[in-house]
Amino acid sequence: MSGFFNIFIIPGGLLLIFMLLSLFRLILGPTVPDRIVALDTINTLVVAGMILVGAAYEEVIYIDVAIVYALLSYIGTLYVAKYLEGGSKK
Amino acid sequence: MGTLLTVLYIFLGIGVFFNCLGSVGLLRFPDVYTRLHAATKATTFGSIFTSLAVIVYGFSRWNVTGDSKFRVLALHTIVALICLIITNPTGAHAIARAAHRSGVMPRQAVIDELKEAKLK
Amino acid sequence: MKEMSRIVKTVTNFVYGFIIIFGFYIIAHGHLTPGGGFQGGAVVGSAFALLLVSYGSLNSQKFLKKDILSLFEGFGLILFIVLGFSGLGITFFYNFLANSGGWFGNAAVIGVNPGNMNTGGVIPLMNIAVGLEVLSAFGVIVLTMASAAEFTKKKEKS
Amino acid sequence: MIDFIVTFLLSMLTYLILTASQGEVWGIWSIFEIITGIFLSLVVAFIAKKVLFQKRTYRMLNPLRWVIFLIYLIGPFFWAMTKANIDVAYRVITGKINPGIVKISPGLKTGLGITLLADSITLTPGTLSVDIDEKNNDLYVHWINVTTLKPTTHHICSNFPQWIRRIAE
Amino acid sequence: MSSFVEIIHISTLIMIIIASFLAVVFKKLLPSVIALTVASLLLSLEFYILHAPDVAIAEAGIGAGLTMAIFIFAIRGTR
Amino acid sequence: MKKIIFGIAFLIFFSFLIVSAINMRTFGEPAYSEMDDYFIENAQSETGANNVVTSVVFDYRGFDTLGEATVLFTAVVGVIALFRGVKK
Amino acid sequence: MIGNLPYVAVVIFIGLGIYTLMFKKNLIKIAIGVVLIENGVNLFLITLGYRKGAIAPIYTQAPSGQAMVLPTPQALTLTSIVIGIATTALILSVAMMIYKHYGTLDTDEVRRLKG
Repeated sequence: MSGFFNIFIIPGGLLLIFMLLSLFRLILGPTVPDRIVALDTINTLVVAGMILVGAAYEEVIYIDVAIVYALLSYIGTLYVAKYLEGGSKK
Repeated sequence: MGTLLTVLYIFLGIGVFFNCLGSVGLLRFPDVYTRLHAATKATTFGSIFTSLAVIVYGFSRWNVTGDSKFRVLALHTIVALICLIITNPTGAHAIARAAHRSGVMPRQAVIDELKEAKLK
Repeated sequence: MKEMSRIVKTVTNFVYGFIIIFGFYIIAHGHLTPGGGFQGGAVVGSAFALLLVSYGSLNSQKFLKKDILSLFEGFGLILFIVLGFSGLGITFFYNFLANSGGWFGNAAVIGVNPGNMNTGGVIPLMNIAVGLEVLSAFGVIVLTMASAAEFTKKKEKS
Repeated sequence: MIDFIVTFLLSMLTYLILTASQGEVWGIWSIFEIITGIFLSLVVAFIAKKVLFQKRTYRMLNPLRWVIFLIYLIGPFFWAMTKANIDVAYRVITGKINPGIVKISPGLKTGLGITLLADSITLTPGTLSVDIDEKNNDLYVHWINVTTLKPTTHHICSNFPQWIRRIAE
Repeated sequence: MSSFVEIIHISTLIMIIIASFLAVVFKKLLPSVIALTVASLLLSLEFYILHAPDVAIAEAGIGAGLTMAIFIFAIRGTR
Repeated sequence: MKKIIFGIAFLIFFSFLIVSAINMRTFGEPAYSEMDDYFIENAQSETGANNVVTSVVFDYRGFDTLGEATVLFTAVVGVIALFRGVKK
Repeated sequence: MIGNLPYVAVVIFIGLGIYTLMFKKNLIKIAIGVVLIENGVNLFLITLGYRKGAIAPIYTQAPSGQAMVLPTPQALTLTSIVIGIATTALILSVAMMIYKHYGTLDTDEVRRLKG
């Protein structure tokens, strides 16, 4: 752990608190699209936090997990959007 | 070392500030579309700046120490950032379109041309 | 399932190849970086799911053939068992290629090091076999359940 | 044939960026790594060429377009994004909104152009692309602060369609 | 500075518990599945912090894409 | 009536689980495990792989992976056989 | 400060899953309960192997000179996750076929219709 550990881990912790704020929208949200917006926001914040934590531990190989997460969280959003589109058609 | 620390503090401060605005706006705004404005724009911009801090850190440490692992850190962070920028606005578009088709109308709307086009 | 809007389809065309090359990178570097057959197979299977959701189950028949995928699944399992039997001169699942000097046979540097692709013995080959099996298994599951969902819903309407 | 070669080169470039470490070739890659990369990229090119080149248009192979794209990304796009975020910050803190959905017709024809325009609109001031008319490529845009009821293209996205016409058409 | 890491552990665990509680409590099926996906993705973050990147990649890939896809197919087929 | 009996049984089971969880070892200090230390020490020289988890999965405990692959294959065959009649 | 909170979280996971299995009637809800129990077991295995102040068991470009977390529970968890997705797919397929035959997903209703 070098002297840069604190510089990167404290913003990571702050991002976690913002995630907790977004989770309230998941609890409150009156309709389903509100909840998907909360899911999308949590995904973006988790990717940013993963990059920061990986830089704090100086573990290069951890960044691969962030790439996988950024690519695949988009697929779940598309599936729910597709289901909602089809729901009103009939 | 002093300039590197200053740059890191500035970038991380901007990134954390805009991420905070995104999640606060998600709680404050009245309907889906305005929440999407806050969530997509602010969190994407904030994530760009926190990742830029890591990229600057990696390249400058590689310049100083010559260890190849810091270069790998910077390159992989660039790839993750590109993925984030490509996929995030497209997801927002898909959510907005699905919300309008499933019958969630914008609240306090002045004009809604899409609804009029559907009725025709 | 109908297809999604044009913007999503255009982004899918670019992201699809990228996800597949990234999954193959995870499979092939399983003995150096976090990853391996299971994880890379799951990533490539998710790429098939992305193609299915953005083009619809009718249009994606042009790009994905279910029969070929199920063929590759059996092929992956058989390749894995054959690699296990190959070390039978000593024990089952013996790593007969490690430290032998040939393909995948260099000795690894002891301690923390940047890593060399040409090590690991039989482990990269087993990674490829298991990755082949897992990716085709997930592709077959997603395709089968998509067509079955169409059918049961139609039955309910009539 | 040209689609196969282009897909192969793109996936090879991605693989080389991902595996840059130490080795014999220029001190960055090792030889065995490059052989593995060529083999895997052949497989990917065989799978993904049908998806990437459906319309068989090779307009984006001109390198000048990529240079203009980079200039656009760093210059006007990033500046507009900064303005957008300050605007969003103002609206989050004060809570003043005046929303509405309006229609614009930018006059772009290709799928890539309309995709770039929609993503740019989503990330820039006060606007969010909601739906697209598949026939004549009109965009329906959610605007957070409606000033005129009959907006022109210049109100929504200042001069993005000119840039994108230079890039993608 | 290990106390800060402990704070990160605690808040991640609390978020996972809230999300999985929502997955049980919701009456409709679709919000329940969304809450389950959030729980699965945050579990991947917890694995990442516990120094298990292999498991984190597997959980992210399977929890994000495939579990959501399979549940959506099932809900669509039984509507 | 059935619901009340089930609820009481569930509460008893849950309280046992909570008590056992509180009396576990302290978090972050695992028991001394000779096998894991052997794997960490010798995996690089014996199998030539840098990733210890992969060498455990595919070399030291290959039988587990064989069983897992067989279970996955069987599940896929089950899904296909279940939906065979409803194809068209 | 953290104490045994991860083990308590594991117990809450498993308790929620068993509650869903016992008291909910919908078949897809039951599948959600099974997924929750799987998540709890995975978290338990990883938590058993965690060692404070250690790094991941990978030698590639790691910071040198530190202890490593135990590798065997991670390998077992890796196997468990893939088996979990296979069983979930099978459960949901059976639920879809039950819906096609009986026209409902409620377990009591299915038992009554079967007679």
